[in-house]
Amino acid sequence: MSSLRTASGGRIDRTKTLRFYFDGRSHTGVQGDTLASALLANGEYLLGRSFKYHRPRGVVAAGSDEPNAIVNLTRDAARSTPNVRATTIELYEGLHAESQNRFPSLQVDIGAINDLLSPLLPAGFYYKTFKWPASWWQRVYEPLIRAAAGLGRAPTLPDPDRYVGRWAHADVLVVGAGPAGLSAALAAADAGVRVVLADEQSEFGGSLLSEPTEMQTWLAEAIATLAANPRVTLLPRTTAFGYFAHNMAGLAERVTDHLANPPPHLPRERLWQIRVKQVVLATGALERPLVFPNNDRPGIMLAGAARTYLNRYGVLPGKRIVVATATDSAYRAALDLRAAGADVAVIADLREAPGEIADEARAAGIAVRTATSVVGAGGLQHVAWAALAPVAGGAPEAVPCDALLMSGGWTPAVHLFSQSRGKLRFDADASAYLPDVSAEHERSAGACRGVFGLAEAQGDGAAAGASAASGKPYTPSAATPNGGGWLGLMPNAPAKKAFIDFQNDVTAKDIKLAVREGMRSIEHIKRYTTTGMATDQGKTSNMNTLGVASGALDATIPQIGHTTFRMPYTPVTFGGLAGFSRGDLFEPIRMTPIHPWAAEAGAVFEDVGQWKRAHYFPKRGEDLHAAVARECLAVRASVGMFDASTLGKIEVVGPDAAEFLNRMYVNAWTKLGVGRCRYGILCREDGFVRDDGVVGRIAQDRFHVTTTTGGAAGVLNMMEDYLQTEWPELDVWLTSTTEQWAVIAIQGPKARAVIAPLVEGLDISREKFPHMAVAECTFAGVPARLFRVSFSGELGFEVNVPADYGRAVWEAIYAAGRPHNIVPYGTETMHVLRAEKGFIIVGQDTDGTATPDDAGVGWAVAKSKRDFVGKRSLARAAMTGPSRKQLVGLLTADPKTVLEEGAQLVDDPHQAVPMTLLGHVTSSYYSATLGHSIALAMLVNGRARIGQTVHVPMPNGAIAVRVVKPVFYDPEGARLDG
Amino acid sequence: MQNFSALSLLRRAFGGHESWQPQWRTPEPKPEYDVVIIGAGGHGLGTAYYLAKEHGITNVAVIERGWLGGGNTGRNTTIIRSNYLFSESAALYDHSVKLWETLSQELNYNVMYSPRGVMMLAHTIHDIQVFKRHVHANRANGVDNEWLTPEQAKDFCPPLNISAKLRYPVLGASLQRRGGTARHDAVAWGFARAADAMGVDIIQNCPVTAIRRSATGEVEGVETERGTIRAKKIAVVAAGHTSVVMNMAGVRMPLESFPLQALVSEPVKPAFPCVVMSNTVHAYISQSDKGELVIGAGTDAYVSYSQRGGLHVAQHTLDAICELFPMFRRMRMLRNWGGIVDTTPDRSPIIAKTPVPGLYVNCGWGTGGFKATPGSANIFAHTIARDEPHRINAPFTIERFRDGVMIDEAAAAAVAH
Amino acid sequence: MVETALRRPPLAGLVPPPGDAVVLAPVPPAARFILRVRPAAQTAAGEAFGGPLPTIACRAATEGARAALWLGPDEWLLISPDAPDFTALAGVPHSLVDVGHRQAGITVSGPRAAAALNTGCPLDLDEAAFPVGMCTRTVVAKTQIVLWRTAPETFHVEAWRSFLPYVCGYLAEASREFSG
Amino acid sequence: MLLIACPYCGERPEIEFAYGGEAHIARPADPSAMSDEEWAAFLYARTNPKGTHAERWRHTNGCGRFFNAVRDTVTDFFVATYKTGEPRPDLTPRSVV
Ligand SMILES: Cc1cc2nc3c(=O)[nH]c(=O)nc-3n(C[C@H](O)[C@H](O)[C@H](O)COP(=O)(O)OP(=O)(O)OC[C@H]3O[C@@H](n4cnc5c(N)ncnc54)[C@H](O)[C@@H]3O)c2cc1C
Ligand SMILES: NC(=O)c1ccc[n+]([C@@H]2O[C@H](COP(=O)([O-])OP(=O)(O)OC[C@H]3O[C@@H](n4cnc5c(N)ncnc54)[C@H](O)[C@@H]3O)[C@@H](O)[C@H]2O)c1
Ligand SMILES: Cc1cc2nc3c(=O)[nH]c(=O)nc-3n(C[C@H](O)[C@H](O)[C@H](O)COP(=O)(O)O)c2cc1C
Ligand SMILES: [Zn+2]
Repeated sequence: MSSLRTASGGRIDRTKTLRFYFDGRSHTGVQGDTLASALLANGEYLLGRSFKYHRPRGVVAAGSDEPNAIVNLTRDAARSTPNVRATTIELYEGLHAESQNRFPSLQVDIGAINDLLSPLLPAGFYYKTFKWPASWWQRVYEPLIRAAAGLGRAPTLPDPDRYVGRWAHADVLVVGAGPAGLSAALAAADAGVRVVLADEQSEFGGSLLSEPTEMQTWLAEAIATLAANPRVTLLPRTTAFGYFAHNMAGLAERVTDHLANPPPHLPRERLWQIRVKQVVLATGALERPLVFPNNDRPGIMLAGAARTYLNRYGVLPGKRIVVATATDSAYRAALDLRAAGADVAVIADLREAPGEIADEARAAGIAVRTATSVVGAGGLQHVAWAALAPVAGGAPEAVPCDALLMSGGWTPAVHLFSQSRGKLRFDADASAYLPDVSAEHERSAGACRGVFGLAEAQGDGAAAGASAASGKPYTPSAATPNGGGWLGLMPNAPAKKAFIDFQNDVTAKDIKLAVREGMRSIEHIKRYTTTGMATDQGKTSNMNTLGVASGALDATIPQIGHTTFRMPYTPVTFGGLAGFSRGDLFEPIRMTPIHPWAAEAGAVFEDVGQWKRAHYFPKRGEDLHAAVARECLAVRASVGMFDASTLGKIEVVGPDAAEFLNRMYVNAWTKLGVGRCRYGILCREDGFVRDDGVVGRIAQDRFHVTTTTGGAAGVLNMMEDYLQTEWPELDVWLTSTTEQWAVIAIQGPKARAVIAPLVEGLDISREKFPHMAVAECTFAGVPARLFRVSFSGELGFEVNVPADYGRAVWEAIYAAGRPHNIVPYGTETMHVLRAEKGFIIVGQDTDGTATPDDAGVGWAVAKSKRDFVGKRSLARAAMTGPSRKQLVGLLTADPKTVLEEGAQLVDDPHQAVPMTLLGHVTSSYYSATLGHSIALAMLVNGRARIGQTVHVPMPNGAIAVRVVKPVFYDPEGARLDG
Repeated sequence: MQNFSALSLLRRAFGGHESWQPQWRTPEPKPEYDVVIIGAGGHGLGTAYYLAKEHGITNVAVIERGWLGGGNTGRNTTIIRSNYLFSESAALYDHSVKLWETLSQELNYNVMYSPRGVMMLAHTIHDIQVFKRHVHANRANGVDNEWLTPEQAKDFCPPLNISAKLRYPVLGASLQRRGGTARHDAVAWGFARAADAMGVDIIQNCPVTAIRRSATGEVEGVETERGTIRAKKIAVVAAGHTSVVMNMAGVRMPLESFPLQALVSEPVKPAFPCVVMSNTVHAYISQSDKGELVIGAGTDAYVSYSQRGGLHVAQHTLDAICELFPMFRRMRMLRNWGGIVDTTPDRSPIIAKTPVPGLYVNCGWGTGGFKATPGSANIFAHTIARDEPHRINAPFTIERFRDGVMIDEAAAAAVAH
Repeated sequence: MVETALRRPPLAGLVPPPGDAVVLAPVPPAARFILRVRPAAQTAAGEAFGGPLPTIACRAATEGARAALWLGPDEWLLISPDAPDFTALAGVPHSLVDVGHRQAGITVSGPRAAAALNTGCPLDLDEAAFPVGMCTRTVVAKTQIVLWRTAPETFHVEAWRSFLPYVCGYLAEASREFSG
Repeated sequence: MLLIACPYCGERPEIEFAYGGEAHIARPADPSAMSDEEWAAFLYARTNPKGTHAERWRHTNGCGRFFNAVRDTVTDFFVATYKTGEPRPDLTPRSVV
């Protein structure tokens, strides 16, 4: 294929050739090319296939508005990215790209049969068909539709690249570095404020980059001035993709995608979240295609894009060119191409009386036909002719060409403005929606608000930038729309195969069909036809949709309105949004001070909230059950030790501490003596159990409160809530001490013997330090708070030591316990031991629908208290009575049968489905101590059913279980004293 | 009603598709209806459909402030399942799933109900306990739900990362094979078309601004931006706006409305076979027939009617998606949006008569009412027509909050959607 | 001292990132307390501590090796080489809680320290917005920290002990891009 | 992400805060004296307005204080923030910019 590269000019470096591959074929381009410009330079027109009809497609645009030239970009097996616009891919040495949505090849694609079947596939055809036979939808039709749909292929290997985040603040954020944005940034920087300037392109300059030569000095100087200012941050290759509440913008910076060999320390992308005082939007305008049959043939492109390819990349869009336009700006492209030696056959201008620029064109020897409409195009995989017809009527004439440039006018890029919830107003002169009423501290400048001239855009930008820096209210000058432009189907052109949304294959005919079928809202039209829903989100199509809909609905565009602009402006990488949140940094991994010891001892850990807790300590060859059986037996027979450091702890201090706890907990605290502790239950205001834990009174005005591991943060927040907002008069303060203390439980008949040698300054004898005592002492040489508590039913202590000593104290206890064969045990054994005793685990045996009485801890409720959190709710009728589920124990006939946790309870296992469910198994274990299985359950009217039999329906038959009291071991509590 | 079929499509193709009729009319409101339904979401339209179809009440108006289906119905991630824990909920949602199975045929509109299976991941021992409790309760209630090992889960969903090195490794999953997705818009449109064909007036762009009550308290009609419309029965099905509408009748609701976000990726060829939900890491995902990954994010923290939320909420979800499906890190978010979800204190819906005679309400679906659309509409129509609840919605009253008879799936399981 | 021999501070395993654009280092051990007291007794509390309690929001005050960081209108983090003697406050309602093992600190310093912190911390760390002497609780990504600027290019970061590996890991990862 | 002005610390991003629900719903002094209806109203009935909303926030990752705010639930713009215990300011939402 012939080269379309010009001999000179452009912003490319012709001395640096780059080899790259498209669909496996090798090509060369030069530094500064995009993939699209390099392919065009090589005469490659056919770059992709459309979504539905698999029509051949080439480049339409030169920037991020490109709907057609969508490729897969592959660096290596794990770095494969689908659906990338060839127009935004900066070429690098060795780049590999592949076309998508075609089989077996881009040139010969059997999916193109859909194009022939298109009469059967109008908008919404799938809602009308594929209903019979019903079973075929899932088995036949849907798989076929799915295989046909989609564009690229999702990557299949984990992405090894890194993505970073960055929070930033500035006085002024300028989005878009065209003449308006640069002028705004210069003016704001002049005022000395902090400025961030971002542009999605590789180079600053915006539309100036597409100009031949004039203004390049101004551009270079502007960039140099900004770069020299330390208060200015310049972000090229950075898309402002989202405008969020309260002047926060989301920006996606592509850091290394343009490099052949990215340095390892650099991330692939950086996500900026910038909060600013003022935003200046200078996002320019997007050119609109013309809508006529076969307007999607490769070789048909936007006039402005052609100008960019010529002036920026030194590439001719073709050798014989037809220009079809409704505006002046396309003449610039024609003139530049003509000057570069291309044959511009004709300019077909829809308008009757174009401006002076038409004379300029004629003077340059270009034929100009006014009041002329483009009504069709020919050629199969490449445009071969354009059909031009007088607007007044008459036969179309086919004008041969190998490039057809079109311009339907310019659509201001109001995306971010509208995302910010600014209100748009339709301007008939500009045939466009323009920013009207701002919602945020923001102003638009330049082409994105309809100010199109170069000088005007600069002036507008400068004024907006200066006012943004001052923060003062700003009234922009009146926009001066340049006039011209056309929306919708070209006059005299048929609607069939006249594409509006190129990527999703939506034609003018589809829009009309949707309206005919009663879709009158533009939102319905969008959803029924899928116009504007492709990866370009309607950048080139939304206004033409409105144009066609306006005719079909016989309504003006402002009457129709517009669809909602949503983030992102262009698609944003998932990884970029996730940032560091992966692997070990996905979330904090919380570990206790004793964790390293447990890990060295071979413990298996479980996740409890963000904590890692030792689940069990297997010895060689042991599974969970064997290890737990051994650990349980050891505790019951001698002694075990358990890391309880994750328990939540709150230091409640102040003269009103007891009063505060009285109000919070169901229990009474006033009479709890110093040096004593008590098991407390905390309800929510709706009366259901929220948390539990032991509370120790360290001093008259100081309590050591413990909570469940998972409940720690929530309980503290709840307490702060009541304290700060309901009872601010109480003199009491809460401080989290969860992590101040390492907590080690020593449980078993030998517990006292083990720790006695380690305790100084405290008599821990049975008499002096009874069950539910607490005291400060020295333990293994360090200051400690020692609790005499038992969650196992055995003689037990829990020692709290400052966390840095946790491991040393653990080791000291372990050493002291060796003569008694002390075992370290994990959460599973802890659970079995407490279940043998019928102690509940909040969150396992209760689930947010249980009252204290349901959970069998009604005894803790201080009936005499006038009030506590949840008390009033417990007085509601439904909170008591025989319909409540209550905690019970269950025993199976076969001692080896361990019920499944979560299994359901019924009276009659043979009843019809749906069964009447009476409750469920909350905890279930094999008890090595007892030699049989045990279970706890919540059962309707359970306490009254003790002694009865209920059934557990299982897939292979029901299991009969006897309802018993929920205490299986040592019901008298004789073992508490060792 | 014009028949929709491959044949009718073929026939009309020859006429260039010029002869299709509107799928629903654009009528002027009449001065009076037997029933006025406020809100043309799936639930409201479905209620009108079943009123006409099953109860012969066709003098019905569905009044919509915007465009029909533009509320949460048009912005949800379309997960359908019925493996709820409590018998009351299971009965409600399974009634719905059964209706989904034949809805395309019933409405002569392909709603693309696709029972591809909904898999919920367990990441902790607590999750396992909770999910197994669901599996057992569901089985006893005749609702399919099964337990999978991590390997079985991966077989069912090959992109799933079941590495033990995950921050929260996948320890298993529960799977409801009858669960899946449907095309959200088609549901609204199919009900609208079928209801319209039986005479129901769907009046769009017509916000209800007041509810008129007689001196004795019962409802008399509504004020709208297009005039007064009389009716002896008024049904409020306004999702996020229910509090606002009920206030017009002087009823304060136990509801709060939060933004709930969702997002889609760019479309790709089939890469994800089912629906996966994970509550522990906060993510849910499926792939639409068009090829986008459809991803649900969490609710933003605060009451809002803005239909948008913070970026951090979407980020949090994508963290989790990328952990569970690390190959999707290079995929890109195409569009993000928000809905307004009305949540009750126990996260279960209210489908009930109200203290005001003639006023009915169906709300509180929060983050998970799309799946219930046909079922809820069906029993709500019953409630309106008979002026008494259907057996299935009898427990879903407003009074349950006064009495403390909650149906708290969330408290029991921390599962939604 | 036996105590020090037994102590295992949470930052023992901190691996500093390469380069000197961002330097992470543990701060020397010190005693730490959370003091809660109503306004009326703040002056007295400051005197007892041996350094004034800052009453301006989000400011730290130092007196020799003692530092008092304002965390809330009635809450200060006291960092000092030894335990303060609060006996003078007897009878005055207050709460003094030892948190010396609950949390620990690192310094994040160097020319790109602020940028590295801003990888996960959403606050404006420009010196004009967050001057030397400013302190506050805030977040680094998914966890809470106390952030205190002690010099133009030095931040003191405190976190609860089990969160420190995450905070340090996060900041080390953040520092990577400045190491090239 | 909202920008919230803590009455103690100044403007901070939303991730430092926890939302606390509707404001000015004081816990009754004597719950036991209330009827089931009144108690249910305290527990569950919420204004949930489309418009200005008085609500609670806690500066969890900051000074730790609960405080109140008035925010427009349509635009999400704050009208005011004020300390717990202070009366709800009588304000209408600011007109844009
Ligand atoms: C992001 C997101 C994801 C979700 N994901 C799922 C999911 O995966 N699975 C699932 O089952 N559910 C999901 N849901 C929930 C589900 O969308 C809703 O529960 C369900 O669609 C509600 O339907 P509806 O008809 O009640 O409400 P809507 O569709 O919201 O309809 C209510 C209608 O009332 C109208 N209205 C309001 N006020 C007035 C007035 N004054 N006058 C007239 N009309 C009025 C509204 O404009 C609206 O059209 C999700 C929701 C969201 C937002
Ligand atoms: N009809 C016409 O004659 C016509 C039409 C269009 C443009 N122009 C010319 O365009 C110029 C207008 O200048 P301008 O500065 O307003 O626009 P511009 O097009 O020169 O610059 C806009 C810049 O914003 C960037 N951008 C857009 N959205 C972005 C986002 N979300 N994130 C990051 N970057 C983004 C673009 O990449 C571009 O560089 C004038 O010189 C005018 O002559 C003329
Ligand atoms: C299941 C589902 C799939 C969607 N797929 C797409 C899509 O492919 N492209 C697109 O632009 N939007 C898609 N959307 C989003 C809609 O465009 C739109 O954002 C959403 O309905 C909310 O409406 P709003 O953004 O106009 O407020 C999808 C929405 C849903 C609920
Ligand atoms: Zn604060």
